Formats: sequence, C-alpha cells, structure tokens
Amino acid sequence: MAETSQLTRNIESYVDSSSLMHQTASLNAIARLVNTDALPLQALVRELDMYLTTTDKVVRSRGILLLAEVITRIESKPLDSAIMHSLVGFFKDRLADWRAVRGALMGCLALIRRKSVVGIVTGSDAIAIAQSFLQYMQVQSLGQYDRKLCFELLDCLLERHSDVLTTLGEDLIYGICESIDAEKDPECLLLAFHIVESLAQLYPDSSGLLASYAKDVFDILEPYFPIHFTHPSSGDTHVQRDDLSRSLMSAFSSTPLFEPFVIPLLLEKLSSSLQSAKIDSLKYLRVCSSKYGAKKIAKYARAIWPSVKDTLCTYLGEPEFSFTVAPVDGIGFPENEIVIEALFLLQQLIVQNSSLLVSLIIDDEDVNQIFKTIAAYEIYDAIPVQEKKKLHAIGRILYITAKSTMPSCNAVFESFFSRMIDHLGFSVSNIDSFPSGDIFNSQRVKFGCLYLCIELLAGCKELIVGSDEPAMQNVFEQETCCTMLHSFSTPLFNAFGSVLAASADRCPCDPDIYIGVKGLQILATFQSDVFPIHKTIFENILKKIMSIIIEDFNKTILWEAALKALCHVGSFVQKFHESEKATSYRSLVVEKIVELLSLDDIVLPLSLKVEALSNIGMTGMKNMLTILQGLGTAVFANLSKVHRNLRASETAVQLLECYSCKLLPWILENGGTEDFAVQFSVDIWNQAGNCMDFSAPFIKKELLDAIIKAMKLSVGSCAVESQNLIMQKAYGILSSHRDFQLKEVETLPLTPGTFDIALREERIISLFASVIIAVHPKTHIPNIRALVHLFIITLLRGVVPVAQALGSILNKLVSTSNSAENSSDLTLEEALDVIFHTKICFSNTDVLQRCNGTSNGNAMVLTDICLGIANDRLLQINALCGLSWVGKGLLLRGHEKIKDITKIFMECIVSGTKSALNLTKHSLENTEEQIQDPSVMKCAADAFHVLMSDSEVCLNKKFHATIRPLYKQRFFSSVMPIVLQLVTKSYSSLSRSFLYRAFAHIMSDTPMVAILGEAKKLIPVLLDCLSMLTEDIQDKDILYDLLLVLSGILTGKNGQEAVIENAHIIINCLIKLVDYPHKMLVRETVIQCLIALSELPHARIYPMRAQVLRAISACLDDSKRAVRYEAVKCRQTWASMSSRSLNF
Amino acid sequence: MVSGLINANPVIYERKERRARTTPSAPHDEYAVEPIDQQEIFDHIRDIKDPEHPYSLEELKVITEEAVEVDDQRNYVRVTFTPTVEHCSMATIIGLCLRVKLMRSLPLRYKVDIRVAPGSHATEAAVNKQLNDKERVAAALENPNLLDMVDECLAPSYD
Amino acid sequence: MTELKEIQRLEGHTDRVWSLDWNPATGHAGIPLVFASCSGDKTVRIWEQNLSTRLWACKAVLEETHTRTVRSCAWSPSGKLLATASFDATTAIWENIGGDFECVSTLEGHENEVKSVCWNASGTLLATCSRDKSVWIWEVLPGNEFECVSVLQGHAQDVKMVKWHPTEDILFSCSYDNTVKVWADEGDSDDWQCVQSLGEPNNGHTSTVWAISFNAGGDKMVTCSDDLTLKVWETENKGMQSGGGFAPWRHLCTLTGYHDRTIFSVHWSREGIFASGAADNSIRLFVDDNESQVDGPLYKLLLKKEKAHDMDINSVQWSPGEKPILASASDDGTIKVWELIP
Amino acid sequence: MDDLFDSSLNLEDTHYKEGYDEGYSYGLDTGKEEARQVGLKVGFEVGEELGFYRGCVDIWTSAIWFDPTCFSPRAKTVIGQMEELIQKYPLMDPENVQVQEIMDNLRLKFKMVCSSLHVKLEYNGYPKSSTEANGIQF
Repeated sequence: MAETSQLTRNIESYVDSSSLMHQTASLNAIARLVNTDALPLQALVRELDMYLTTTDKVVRSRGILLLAEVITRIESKPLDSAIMHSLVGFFKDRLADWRAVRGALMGCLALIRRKSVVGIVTGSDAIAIAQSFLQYMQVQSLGQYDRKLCFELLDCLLERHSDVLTTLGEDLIYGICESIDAEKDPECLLLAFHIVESLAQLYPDSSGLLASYAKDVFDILEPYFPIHFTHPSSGDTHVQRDDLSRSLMSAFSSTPLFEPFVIPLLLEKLSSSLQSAKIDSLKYLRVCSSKYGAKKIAKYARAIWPSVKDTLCTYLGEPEFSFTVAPVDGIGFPENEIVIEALFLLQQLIVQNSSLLVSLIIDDEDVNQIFKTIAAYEIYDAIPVQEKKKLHAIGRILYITAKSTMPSCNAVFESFFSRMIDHLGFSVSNIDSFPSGDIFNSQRVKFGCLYLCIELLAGCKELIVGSDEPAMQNVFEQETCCTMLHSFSTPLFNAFGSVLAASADRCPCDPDIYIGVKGLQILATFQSDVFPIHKTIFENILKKIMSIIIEDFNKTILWEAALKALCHVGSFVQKFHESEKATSYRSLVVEKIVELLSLDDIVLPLSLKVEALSNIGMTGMKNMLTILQGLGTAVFANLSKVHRNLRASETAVQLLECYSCKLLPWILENGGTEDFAVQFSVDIWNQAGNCMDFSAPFIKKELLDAIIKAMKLSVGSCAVESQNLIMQKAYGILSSHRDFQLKEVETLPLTPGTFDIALREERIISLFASVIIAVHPKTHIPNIRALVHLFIITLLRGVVPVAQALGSILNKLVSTSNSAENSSDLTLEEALDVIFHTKICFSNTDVLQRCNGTSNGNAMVLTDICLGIANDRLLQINALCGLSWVGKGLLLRGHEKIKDITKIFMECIVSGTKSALNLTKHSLENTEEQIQDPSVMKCAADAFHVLMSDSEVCLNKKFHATIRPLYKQRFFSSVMPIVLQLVTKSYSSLSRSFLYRAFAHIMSDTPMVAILGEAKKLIPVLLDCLSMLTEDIQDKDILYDLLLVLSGILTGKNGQEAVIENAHIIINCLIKLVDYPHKMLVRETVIQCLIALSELPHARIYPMRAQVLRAISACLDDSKRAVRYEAVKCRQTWASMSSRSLNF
Repeated sequence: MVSGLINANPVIYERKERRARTTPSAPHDEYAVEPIDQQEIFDHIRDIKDPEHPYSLEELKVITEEAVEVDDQRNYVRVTFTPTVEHCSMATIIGLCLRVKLMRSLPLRYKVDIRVAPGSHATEAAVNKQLNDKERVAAALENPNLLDMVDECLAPSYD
Repeated sequence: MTELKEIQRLEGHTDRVWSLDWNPATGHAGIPLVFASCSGDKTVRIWEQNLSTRLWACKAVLEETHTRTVRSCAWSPSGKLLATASFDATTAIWENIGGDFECVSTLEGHENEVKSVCWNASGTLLATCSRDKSVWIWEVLPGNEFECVSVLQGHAQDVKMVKWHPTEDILFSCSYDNTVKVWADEGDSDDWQCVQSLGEPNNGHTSTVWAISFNAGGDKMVTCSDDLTLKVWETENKGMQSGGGFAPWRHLCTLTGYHDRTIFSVHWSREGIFASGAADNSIRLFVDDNESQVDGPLYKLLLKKEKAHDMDINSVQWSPGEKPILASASDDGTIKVWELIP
Repeated sequence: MDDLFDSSLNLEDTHYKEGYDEGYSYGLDTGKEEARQVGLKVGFEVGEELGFYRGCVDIWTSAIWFDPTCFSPRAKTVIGQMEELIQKYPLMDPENVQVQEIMDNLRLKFKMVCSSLHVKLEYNGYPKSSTEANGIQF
C-alpha cells in the first residue's frame, strides 16, 4: 500500500509541481518502478485513470503526458500485443483532444519507435494512428515543439510502416502537404523534407498516385529553395544551413515526378546573383540529373549547357601559371566552389549522355569563335581580359570533356585537335625530319592554341591514367585520341619547343614559358603503351629541357619550370617502369647533370648545379645512386685540388652540404642501402691519410666542419658492422700517423707538453672524434683507453668535438654492473676513473710554478683544473666546457656521477676560483670580488645549457645515444633544490646573477609537467631571474625562453593556485617587461601572459587593474604591430573586468 | 524581434579574407618601426557586429578598407561609414561603436573623426555632429543600456 | 619675449578633467590660491597653493555624491560655496566648513545631463543648463535653500554653457544649436525672456558654441566654437548703467586659423589677455592690437603653446591672483598651472 | 426575347459596379472605425495626463488651504498658473492650435513645482519615442 501512496505522491508532484526538477525526479521514479516490474503498466494506468479522464484540461494534459513519458522511458521493456493495442487505441484517440495533444503525440511516437523484439505496433494499428493523425492534427497551428513531434511521428510512420500506409492514398498525401505547408522552423523543416523524400519512395511509379499530386507537393517545397538561413549561427538551434540544403536536395531529387518543376526552377535560380543560390542550383542539378536519369534530362541539356558555360566564364579565376602550386598535369586554378560545382555538373552530364553534350559543345559558337580569334594571339599578355576569361573557361570545358569518357574524349580530339595543329602551322608533313632538341625555326607560336592543347592533353591523360586496369591499355592504342596524338606528336613538340625558343630572344612572360614547358612535360609523360611517342622525340624533349637547364639559368622562372618538369618526367618514368624512356632519361639527364659537376668551364652557377643535382636525384633510387657516385668523385676531385685553388674548397663545402642535408636523408627515408655512405666515409679517410703530409683540406675551418658533418651523418646512418669497418679505417689512419704514437699517450701521468699536438693533427683528431660521436654502442672502438687519454689532452686545448666524443663514449660504454656482454676493453667505471683521476702534469709551462702552493704538486686531475687550481683562465674554461659535454653524456644515461659534475659547476659559479683565493691570501689589494672571473663563471653557468638542451651535433637519437626516459625531469628535481638554496644564500651579486643564468638554462629546457609541480617555489626566483636578464642585451634570447616557461605555468592547469598566490608579484614583474626594447617576441609574450592572468579570480587581481591598464595603454603605441594587436586584446580583458567605464 | 528591424533583410557581401601580413616589414630588425596603417585600423573595426543584424559591418559593406584614412605622423584617423539604409536610425549607434573601438585600440596621441559617407544618410550632418561631440559620446558611454549595446556589438571584434 | 612657463603638472584624477574654477576669494591678502577641478572619474578635487613652495597640492576630494561625470564647477563670489554640475542630472552645492567640504544641497529638475553651472555677480542667483535644452535659474534662499525661479526654453538643442554678465543680472547661454542666447528679467517678476539670440544671421558661429567669457569691463564678450573660430562681441556700456532697457550685442570680429580642432574653452583675464584651449592640445593667448586702429580694436596672437597637453584641452582659466597665472585641464587626466612671463 | 441576354451582356459592368460599391462602403466603415480607434487612444492619453496634473494641483491647493505657509509664494503662484492652464485646456476641441502649447507649458510648470517642493513626481504615461523608450538615445 505504501507503494501506491508513494506512487500517488509521485504522480501528484509530476502533475502539478512547477519545478522541472521535481517533475523529472518523480517521472524517473515511476519509470523505474515500471521497468523493474515493481509496478505493472496496467496498475499505473489504473492509478492514472482519474488524471487521464478528468475534465480539468491542465491536469488531463499533464496526466497523459506522464503516461507518454513513461512509455518513452520503457522502450526496452517487452509489452504484449494486447497492451500495445490498447495503448495505441488510447493515444490515437487523444490526438483528437487538442489540449492533451503533446502527450498523445509523444505516446504514439514512443509506441511507433519500439523495436520489434519488445513488441511493435501492428500494421493495422499504425494505420489507425495515421488516420486519426490525418483526421485531427492541425500541425501548423501548434507550437514549435509539438510540430516537431508531429513530424517525427509522420517520419517514423513512413519509415516503419510504408507498406501499409500506401493504402491511405490521397488522404496521406493531402495530410502531409497540409501539415508541412509554410513550416518555418529549421529543425521541423529538416524532418519535413525527409518526410517528402520518403513519401516519394512510397509511390515510385510514374503512373502512380503521387503523379497527380506531384505539382502540389512540389509547390510546398519550392519556396524554400535556395535555403536562405537568417538564424544566427550561434542560435540555440544546432541545425546548419548545409543540413537543410542537403535534405531539401534529397527531397527534390527523390522522384523523377518532380522533374518538370524542379529543373526549370533550378535553371532560373542559377541565373540569380546570390552566390549560395548559384552553388545550390548547380549541386541540385547534378544530383537530380543523376537521380532522374539521362532520358529525362536530355531535353534540358540545351538549356543547362549555356548557363554552365556562362557561369564558368564569369567565375573562373586567373590560372596559376606556376609549377609550385599547379597539379602535375593540366593547369591549376584558384579554388572556387561555384566553378568546381559547375565542372562537376558538366562532367555528370557528359558521362550521362556523352554524344548529346559533345555535339552541343562542338557546335557551340563561343567555342568555335575561340578557335577563330583567341587562338591567334601569340603571347599571353596580348590577349584582352574578356577574351582571356573565355579562353580559360573553354579550356576547362575541353579538359572536362576529354577527361570524362573515352567517346567524348575522342570526339573533341577529332573535332578540335587537328584544327589546332593546323592553326599552330606546324605541318604534319615534316614528321620524319624533326629538328634536334635545340634548333627551332623561330616561328611565332599561337599561345591560345597551345593553351587549349594543354587542357586537352591533360584531360586525355587523366582519363587514361584514371582507368588503371592494364587490360584496357592496349585498347586505348586504337582510340582516336591516341592515334591522333601519335601522328601529331612532332608538330606539338616543335610548337612547345618554339615557345621556349622564342623566349630566347624576346623574354616571354611567365605563362608562355609555363605552357611551353608544361606541354613538353605532358608529351613526355604519356605511358608508351598507350601513346608511344617516338623515342627520338622523347629524347629531344629531354635535350631541349636540359639545354634550358644549362643555358637559361639567368631566366629564373624558365629555369625552375624546366627543372620541375624534368623531375616530373623522371618520377613518371620510374613510376611506370618505362624501361626505354628510363635509359634515355639516365643518359640524357642524370649523367649529363653529373657531368656538369666536373666541368668548371660551363657558366651554370654551382648553387644551381647542386639544386638540379639533388632534385633529379630524388626522382628515383637508381638515379640517386648515379648522382651520388658523381657527387662523390666531384668532392674528392675538389679536395685534392684544395691546396691549389680556393674555389675548390668552396665547391667541396657546397657539395658536402648537399650530400648531408638533401641526398643522404632522402636515401635513408627511401630505404636506400648504406653502401655509399660507408664507401664515402672510407674514401674521406683515405683522403685524410693521403693529405697527412700536406694537410691542406683540413686547414680550412668551414671545409673541415662540412667534412665532419658529412662523416657523422654517414657513420650514424650505417649498421654496426659497417661502422666497425669505418672505425678500423679511421683508427688505422690516426695511429699510422708518424707525428705521435698513441703508445706515448698511455704513459702516465699525462703531460701535454711532451707531445705538443700540431694544428693538423688536432684536425685529424676532431675528424676521428666525429666518427666516435656517431657510432653505435655495440661498435668496437680499438685501443679505447689510449683514445680517452688523447681526448683529455686535446680537450684541454679547447677542441669541442673531442669533448663531445668523450661524452659520447661515456654515454655508450657498457658498465661493469651488466658486464655480461661486455665487448669493449674498457668499462664505464674504468673510463670514469681515467677521466677524473688521471693526473695531468705540466712540465714546461709556467703553470708549474703557480701550482707550487697547492697540495698535489705539479700534477692535478681534470676537476682541479676545472676549479681553476692551475690558475690559468683559458685552461679552466676549456676544461669546464669539456666537462659539460662529458656531463651531458652521463646525464643522458642517468648516471650518478653527474651530481659531482654539477657540484663543480656550482662551485665555479658561486666562488669563482679557489686557488686564486689561496694564492692571493697574502696580497692585500685583492678582495674576493675582484678574484671572481666573470668569463669562468659564465662558462660554468652555460654548462647547464649544454647539459639540458637537445643537441643537433651529438648525443642524440641520430647518433645512437643511450637516452634514459625522463632524464630531464630527474635532473631538474635533483639540481633545482640546490640552485634555489644557493640563490637564497646571499653571495656576491655577480655570482647570484650567474646562478640565475644557470637557473634560466635549466628551467627553459625542463618539461612543463615537472615545473608545474614546483611552481609555487619557482615563481619568485623566476621573476627575479627575469628582471636580472633584462640588464644585458646579450641575454635577450635566454630571457625569452624563460618567459615562455612562465607563460607555460600561467596557462597550465596545475600551476593555478601557485599563480594565484603570486599574482601580484607576477603582474608587477610583467608590467616592467612590457616595454622591453630588444625583442618583440618578449613584449608580445608578456602581454599574452597578462591576458592569461586576467582569467584569475577577479577579487584577487582587481587591485592591479588600474596599474595594468596604464601599462598596456602605452603598448597600444608599440613599434611592432603584433604587440599592438595583443595589447588591444589585453586591454579589453582587463578593462571589461569591471563591466563599466572603459573610456579613457 | 525580427519584426522590429529598421532594415529587415540587408544585402550581405563576401567578407574579403584576412590579407595575411607580409610578415613584419623588417623581420630581422628588432628596432624597425611598423607604423599604424589603413589595414591595421580596418582589422580593428571590420568584425564589429551590426546592432540589428547577425552580420559584421564589413559583411554589410558599412565599412571598407578604403574608407579608413590614417596619418601616423600626424596622429590622425578618419573613418567614413555607409549605413545600410538611408534612414537607418542605428547610424549613430554604429558610429558610436566605431569610435569606442578605436578609442580602446589606438594610442592616446590619436585624434579620431567618424563620419557617415556623404549622401548615404538622410540626416548626415546631424549624425556627424553628434558622433564628433565628445561630451555627448562621453555621456552616452555612461548610459548602461547604450554601453551594453555597444559592448555586444564590439564583442566579436576582440576574438 | 613673453612665454608661458609650465609651473606644475597636477596628477590625481583617474579620468579626463572636464573643467576647473579658481576660487575668487583667494590669491590676495595672503590667502593661498585655490581652485577646484572636476572630472570623468565622478570626483571634484580642491587644489591649494603652498605659500612657501608656491606649488599646488590636492587639499580635498569631493566624491560619492555624484554618480556620473562631474562636468563643471563654480565658486560663489564669496568663495564659500562651490556648485558642481553632473551628468547625473543634478547640481550639488558644497560648503567649505573648516577646511572640509560638505554637500549642503542638491538641485534636481533637469531631465538629463547638467553641463554647466554659474553664479551671478551678487551670488543671489544660480544658473544651470542641460542636454534637455533648458536653462534653469535658481534663487539662493537663506539656509542653503535653492528655489527654481524660472525655466528658460529657447535653445533647439543641448545647452553647453551658461555665464552671467560680470556686473548685470543678464544671463548668457551657448548651445549645440550654434547660437548664443541672452536672457534678461523683464520687469523683475520672475519673468525671464530671451532678449537676443546671436546666431549665423548676425555672423555668429556655424557649429556648436562651447564657451563664453567677458572682459573685465563687461562690454566685450568672447565665444569659442567647434567651427574652429573665436568671436568677439561688444555692446555699449552706458546703456546698462542707466538701466534703461537692454543694450544689444553685436559681432566685433572673428579670429580664425589659430586652432585646427574644436576650441573648447576661452577665458579673458583682467589684464585683457584672453586664452583659448582646444582639441589640438594647444593653448593660444590673444591681446587687443593697438596698432591696427583702422576699424576698431582688433586682437592679435600674443603667444601660442603647442603640445601644452598630451590630449584635448577642455578648460583654461586665469587665476584671480596678482600674478598672471593660468590653469588648464585636459583629457590626459592632468591639470597644468602656467605662468605668463612678460 | 433580347432582354434575355441583357443581364449577360453587361455582366462585367454590373459586377464592376457591385464590386465598387461594396469596396467603397467597406472602406468607409473601416476608415471610420480606424479613426475612432485613434481618437480613443489619443483622447485617452490626453485625458489621462490632464487628470494626473489635475489631481496633483488639487492636492497641493488643498494643502495650501490647510496651511497657507506650507509652500513658498513662488510655488503657490506656479500652482495657480497650472490651475488656469488646466481650466483653459480646450478638451472639447482637439483641433485647437493651443493644445500642444498648453500641454508643454503644463509639463514645464509641473517640473518647476516638483523641484521647488523637492518631490520626485513624474508623469510617465505619455508615449515616448522608441529610442527614448529603450534608452539608447544620446
């Protein structure tokens, strides 16, 4: 009993509670009861009885609505047919009760929507619902929501019970027309259109019932076209214009019965000036014609064709005569929806009934007139604007026609192609005496014709390529278009050639060049089994283009066009395995290009040579290998000449650059073999070996750098075995060198003085270092211990690559801990021991004397030098710099030792140099301040940049470094506390400033996530750091990086409460930065930060408002535009914080 | 609300797509000055929404880039706008929006004149006089109803 | 070489400063010079000169009475009362009670923004004007009571400023309708009428007239306008003393080409120099030109001060003190005090 | 015999005439009706406003009657003037040229009284222009 009373309460609250929340709550409660069988539906109905039948209209409607809602909520609960039937009976009757109409509709809808497994409405019941709907509903007199329900109901009925509904016949059609007539609401319309569509499917046959009503139905749809959508896009309705347009389109095209009304309408609207109307008309026309079928559309073709033509003439833009943007074949035009649709439509029509359209096109007077007039112009710019537009339009039309179907293609070729050739005036007769590649009878060429030719050829080509079943291909051969092409290839070639030839004397405008080159390219890129152009012609084409490459390099456009074309041809030949053409290509292009490298006499500038070289190489692996060989020989040829002429070394540098930056990467990503890379590096070593006596090539710094780079990349790209090979070679050269024996190096303690390394050995060593840098961990490094020694000494001379090599060694060495597969003869631990505990003594330098004071006599270890005990600034700086790379190597693999190394850097930053201190104890005039040497401290601070930043030159994925995940985070969390603590201890202002510098380096390379966690602690320091960095212009980039970190914190979610806490100091700091003069990006970012800050709780930041606004209004007058734009935004967000009074 | 419009269905024009700046006149020179120019000012006002349509002033051709005259040396800007219909009583509101947006976007040194295009409005002189009476404008901006209206129109021009 | 020397730049207002008024009872007998300024920040500030440093400092801020911009302020001849007119449609009367100021009365009646307020010579009458096109005359009754004497309707537009004649009870008002109107009480029965209207026909201004000022003698009047001109008008003096009816004003001369944006303010000093301040950020000083006696006294530019402020100048006022001191108020939120060095 | 066709011969004319007459009479009625509506509206508005002032004046005068010193003499005179104006308002002939002038004068006097009595009374019955209504005028 309690049950029911509860139930009654729920019902009560649903029926007359005003709060929506209560209603839904109680509704859900009831639905749950029913769903869980706690309350049988019958019981509910009985309980509701009074509400469903009362004369109080409000209560009644609510009651019925309740029942309906419940039914909706139990859609997955099985109901037996009897209940279904009675429910249907009830709700369909209520449709008559307009006060309760919503409930009734919702009920019917819910029932109709039920899935078959849970019991569905029977056909007869469906009919019954439909009938009473048609009888009682005055849809357009209802509100938006109810109307929507009505349409959903209709829609659903038509979908689920089309079979039975047919029997309703006229009534149904009438009813539907009546209910959708003059509907305005977008959501309802969406449904209405769909209803019409389904209605059409209901009576498909042309003699059927709908036939007689088609007009009436369409009269209702007509006014909606074209959809004019005035609702603000941001409005509550989510329906967009496109949705409406699309569904209206499917309604239009739903049945051929509409054809007599639709097509005329569309044609009329097509002539309207409104963009959207045009586009829609074209779309609709296309879809309708495909739906209605060729026969029905045929009679309109005559009407459609001209309007399509005109549309094209008016809306087609100026073609883009450039190889960078245009498609491979054909001519590129700026995107324009109207044009695209128009062409689609045209294609559709042609596909549908080719012969008719083609005849229209062929007989069209505009088209023919084109051939008479425009074809006559010789250069593009001579053509008047209007004519140009026509030309382009007709061009596109021919293109589409050719591309659509084989018959249409043949047809246009037959009727136009020969005519054009005649126009061109290159008689077919001289077919057997074609001129060789570069001699052209300089007769004027008719641009118009060529232009149209291109379009035709492009179309034809796409047609052929498009149908890619090989069986077809030999069929094409017989096709008219192909045979014609075949017979006209010579004149075409001559024609295109002459354009360019003509360009030799009077420099033609870009379009002409474009056309010429494009033409040649297309000619050359027809598959030979379809259109076997004569081998000689193909070769002539190549020759012609090559001649441009070689001679016309000062006509930039022409030259680039030619190169592009060459590449297209090249990749085409590769793609379609045109063996014959391939051979010609290789001999005429690839080898020629290579040849060019060796010829110094020809004028073509090297930079262009290289460009051509690389581009052509990239057309295919085979070509690439040839090119590489050529390049290799050229490089070494030049290297051997270096000492004789300077240009040689410059050449070498350029070639090497090309190799490292263009060719090598290409090979790698195109799965090429490493053979060349190996060979190349070995050869370089040979070269190095040879030039030991006169080390010319290695004298020039930039040349050496180029070689090192090439070496690294080559080695890095090889597998272990090959690397071993190279390593052997390199080591051989290094050790075979007579000036110093690696043996000596091993004699301890290290005494740099004893073998004073000459500059050229230094160079050789750095070259060797580059190999070390690039090798795999597994690659075997011979006599590694000695090498380490050698490196330490060289490192002290400030040879950075060596330091990097040392870092790489440490990074890759196997540690004793997992000595299982310990291949190398030196473990990590040993190496560390060597580096940090080998005594280095200075025999001949005056360092000796200075060291007397120190405990460990005249021999000291690397770290001592770092701390400046040698009291030789330069030495100390070199050592620090070297140490930083060593550290990096360890840091990446996450080795503990890094801690000690960082300590050393810190030491140098805070207290400058130790020994200097002890030394000058007794000399009065020296106070600590003066001892601190900025250059040393700076070096130490910047070491952190080396440690943290990702390096391009070494210790990265490319060079097989072992990189421990999250190493940056780890380092950050271990070092940052120390830094912060040191900062708080007040050292000299100098050392603090360098601490900040280090801080900045660490911060700007640490991942945000790590920083956000610590934000609270970091922000204050970060701000001081920022203001410190503003003092020296040199630091502007560091400043910017750090600023980015701050903005990261501001925008990051986790940073928030830290930010809120420090809002005031942050804002103060930023305000000081808004006019930082030396870097625009700084100012811009600062302002963006301020914008971000305006998001904070206003109570917190409001006090700063006036201050910020004052600062920002100055930024409105910044010298840079970008800053001003940001300032406007920022000013707005801050000003609008107190909704009112923005003025002034 | 649609019924209340003074100009129920205006002609809408293509908005010309934002001309991407040929990146800072001197990208590398940090100190080179980029003077405030026509396009910059147009960018400030193009997206202001018409008080009674969901379209921007640009889309309605109420303002065009050519209608902005600027002289950065002499700190002077003049914007000439063309109300959609001759008797558009919203002309003053539109003008007010333009003035406010520029007031909030330009350096203080600037003097701004706003006027309706000659012959484009029935009470041309009156409108111009009102828009350039700073006392009237100041008073207007203290009127909550007006300010709300203006802010609503300006909103889209800030993002 | 005469020059206008900037003595001090006063900051404090957080929005544009609309106008200022010197306390007439200060600047002599050892009483430090005092003036009041009012601003878009809804406040009025009282500035007093420090006799030792000769510099001004803000003595008091009058706020939380007006809810919108305070457009103008005026001291009563006695210097005891200060009247402030605001866009909130009210006029407030403040009394200086032992240094701090109390709002002793608010005058309500205008439909919208009140734009100017002015006391007559004897301090018995007060005039206000508003965008509602009307000018109100109030009588000052004992106990800070103010009663509306008459509402003058004649202007077709927004009335920008009201000014009493320095000696007579004749009221002048200038308006957005380009005219200056003269009002007098015909047969003292509260029956004020417009006795003269100076508009384009009598070669008056062709755009909004922003301000009016009289020479010491009261026989000359200068007006400034949005039409970028200053106009000087004159009348016979005797006509007035004899009280026999009203002596009409006529156009004397027009000064053009001195400012290239709206002239918002003009003020005539006792020494016969009148200053003008305009939206071109500059100040101009004029004196009569004794040389050119060709046809009546004309006026020549004495001095021009470009970039006197960073933005529009809304008000220029000569101090009552011995020294020729000028104060100027501007949109840039500052007030500047200048001294004219002869 | 022939009159058999008459009707059908001048069918057009008769139809035209009937149509015209119907149209005319209809126009007449609706025109009247419309005019009546407008009259009602305007009349009501004027009446309402006058009534409002009437009421105020009555209260004030009665107040004066109880205590002649309660208002300043000036106020009293103005109230008197209002009285006269209301008296002489030509209710019965709307064509009268004075109508507007009197009404304006009344409103003015009313404002004066209110200000000198320091009371915030406003008659907000009479229609304002749309822009004024939504307060976007400046």
